[in-house]
Amino acid sequence: MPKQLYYEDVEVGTELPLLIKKPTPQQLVKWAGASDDYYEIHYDKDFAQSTGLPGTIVHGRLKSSFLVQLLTDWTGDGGTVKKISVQHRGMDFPGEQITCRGTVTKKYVEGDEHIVECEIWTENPKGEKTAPGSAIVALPSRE
Amino acid sequence: MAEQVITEELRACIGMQSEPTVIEIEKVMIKRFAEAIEDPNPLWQDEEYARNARYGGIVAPPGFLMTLMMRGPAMELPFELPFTRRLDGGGDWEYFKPIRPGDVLTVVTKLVDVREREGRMGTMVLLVSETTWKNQRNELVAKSCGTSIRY
Amino acid sequence: MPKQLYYEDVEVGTEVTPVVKIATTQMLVRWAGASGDFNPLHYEDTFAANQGVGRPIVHGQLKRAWLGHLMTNWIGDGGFLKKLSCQFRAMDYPRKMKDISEPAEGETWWCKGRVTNKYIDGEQHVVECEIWVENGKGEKTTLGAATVILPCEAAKS
Amino acid sequence: MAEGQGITDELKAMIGTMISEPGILEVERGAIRRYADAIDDLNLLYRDVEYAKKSGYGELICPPGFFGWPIKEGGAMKTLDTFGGPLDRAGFPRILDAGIEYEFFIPVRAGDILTAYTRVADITERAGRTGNMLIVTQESTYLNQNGDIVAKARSMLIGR
Repeated sequence: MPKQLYYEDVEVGTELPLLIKKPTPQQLVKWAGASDDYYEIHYDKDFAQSTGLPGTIVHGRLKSSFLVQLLTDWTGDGGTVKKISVQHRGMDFPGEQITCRGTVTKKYVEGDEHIVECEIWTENPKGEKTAPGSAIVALPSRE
Repeated sequence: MAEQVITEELRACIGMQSEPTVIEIEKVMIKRFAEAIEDPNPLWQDEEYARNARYGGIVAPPGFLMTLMMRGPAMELPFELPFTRRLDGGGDWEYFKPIRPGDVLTVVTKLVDVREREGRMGTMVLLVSETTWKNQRNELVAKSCGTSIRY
Repeated sequence: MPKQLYYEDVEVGTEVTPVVKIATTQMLVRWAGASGDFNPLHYEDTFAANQGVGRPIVHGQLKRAWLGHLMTNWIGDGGFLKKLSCQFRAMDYPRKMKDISEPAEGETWWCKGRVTNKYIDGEQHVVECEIWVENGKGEKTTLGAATVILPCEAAKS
Repeated sequence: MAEGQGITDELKAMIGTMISEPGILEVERGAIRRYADAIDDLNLLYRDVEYAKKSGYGELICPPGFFGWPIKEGGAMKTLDTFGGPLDRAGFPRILDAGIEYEFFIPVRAGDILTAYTRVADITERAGRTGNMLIVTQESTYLNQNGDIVAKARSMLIGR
């Protein structure tokens, strides 16, 4: 279980612990089953190529979900993800590593909530950001 | 090359709202989700652990809603677009309340914008829609906004 | 809803109302999601080739489920499927999809059956059938048997 | 790899034993609908709660052969994990699903929680066209939350 993170533990610039994924074709099929997204570009190479793609690609929402896990792993049970925003900008391919990263961009207290804003993104093996985004989380405070 | 892709007819669809879809949240759906993204956090699956944790029971991870997009109301246009291919352009999710197994969500989607773009794959139309997720107590649990790319 | 079938409606040799199925790559992925069988043999080309089956094959359990459908569709809500068995005799290869909603041209499968025996066992009106899945060439790729209990028209009213 | 060594001691020792802990399966409505969708079965007993209530079942029922989704893996769900290694070590690396037989006693309803006990009934060797093969027969018993037997299954795996 993830360790609890507190508001006081983070500063602007703090990096989130990396979350590394390497989705296999099987993971994409599991995602299809979990999400009811049965579009063939995610599991049928011929079909994917017939639509002009180089091969099967990773579901955008699976990557978004990885980014949410990046956050929940980091904040622990006591944290709350309030908002996330992700753009699916580049494609990722099954069998290739997806590195989920983030850095803290802002922290402030709003009412009784301790808010932390982050930049989050997925990175392909070439270091390109394939799904950039941002997030707002609330953390417990030690005070 | 496609001529005017965003016709008056398409523009007139902005503001269109779907019929509400009702989704019952079940433990298995959450478990499948956690398994699919390989997230072992016990808060999503382990009753024993979750009972003693913050929410007093299993909750759905925030990303879980992303698996419900296909089950939620589809933004059916009243006519066919001249594109059959689609990609998911990403989106925003805002969370207000935890979602638990046994919750019954009512989901409504509204088309809020239509944009055109030239991309690597030629002319693309971007359909932007906003979705609201309410639970059985009529509490807003989440709001999301997504872009569907058709090309 | 299926019309109710009664014990008196069937004789040895009566045909079970056939059910048509089209296995597609998409259906196999749906099945994986519904059944939890995520063996790549059923969707990954390279894996299937290495396993010596050429390309992805239809799940045996999916064909078994088709046969269950064949029987429940025939016996209606008032009948009870008591026993179902099947053996997998040959592999089946799914059709590709043309687009998200339409299968490409190709093979069609039929689930069929025939009554082999009927008898009364105590209070129960029992009917036995041989059942099978037939591929596009008319070959039986899955063979099975089913025992059902049907309501009796005479007892109705 | 060793060419089919027959029924090794490792395999022999498995005959008659339970395969791991019993599995626990929970039957939820959504899982039933998804299963019915996957086989294109439009029967309302699997989809429409009102219809199922009127039909006398009182709740959605499972299509025969569906027992919900495992909340605790075990028994029948562990087949590959259980036999993959021993069969491979015996020189039969390929596993095929040769068939299954179900016997149904009580309809399985949404809301049921089932426990599946699986034991290895038998392992036999047989000569096939392409060399010897092993046939593993497993027997599973599914009990509901009241302790009633809802179904039994006998499944056969072939190791080649």
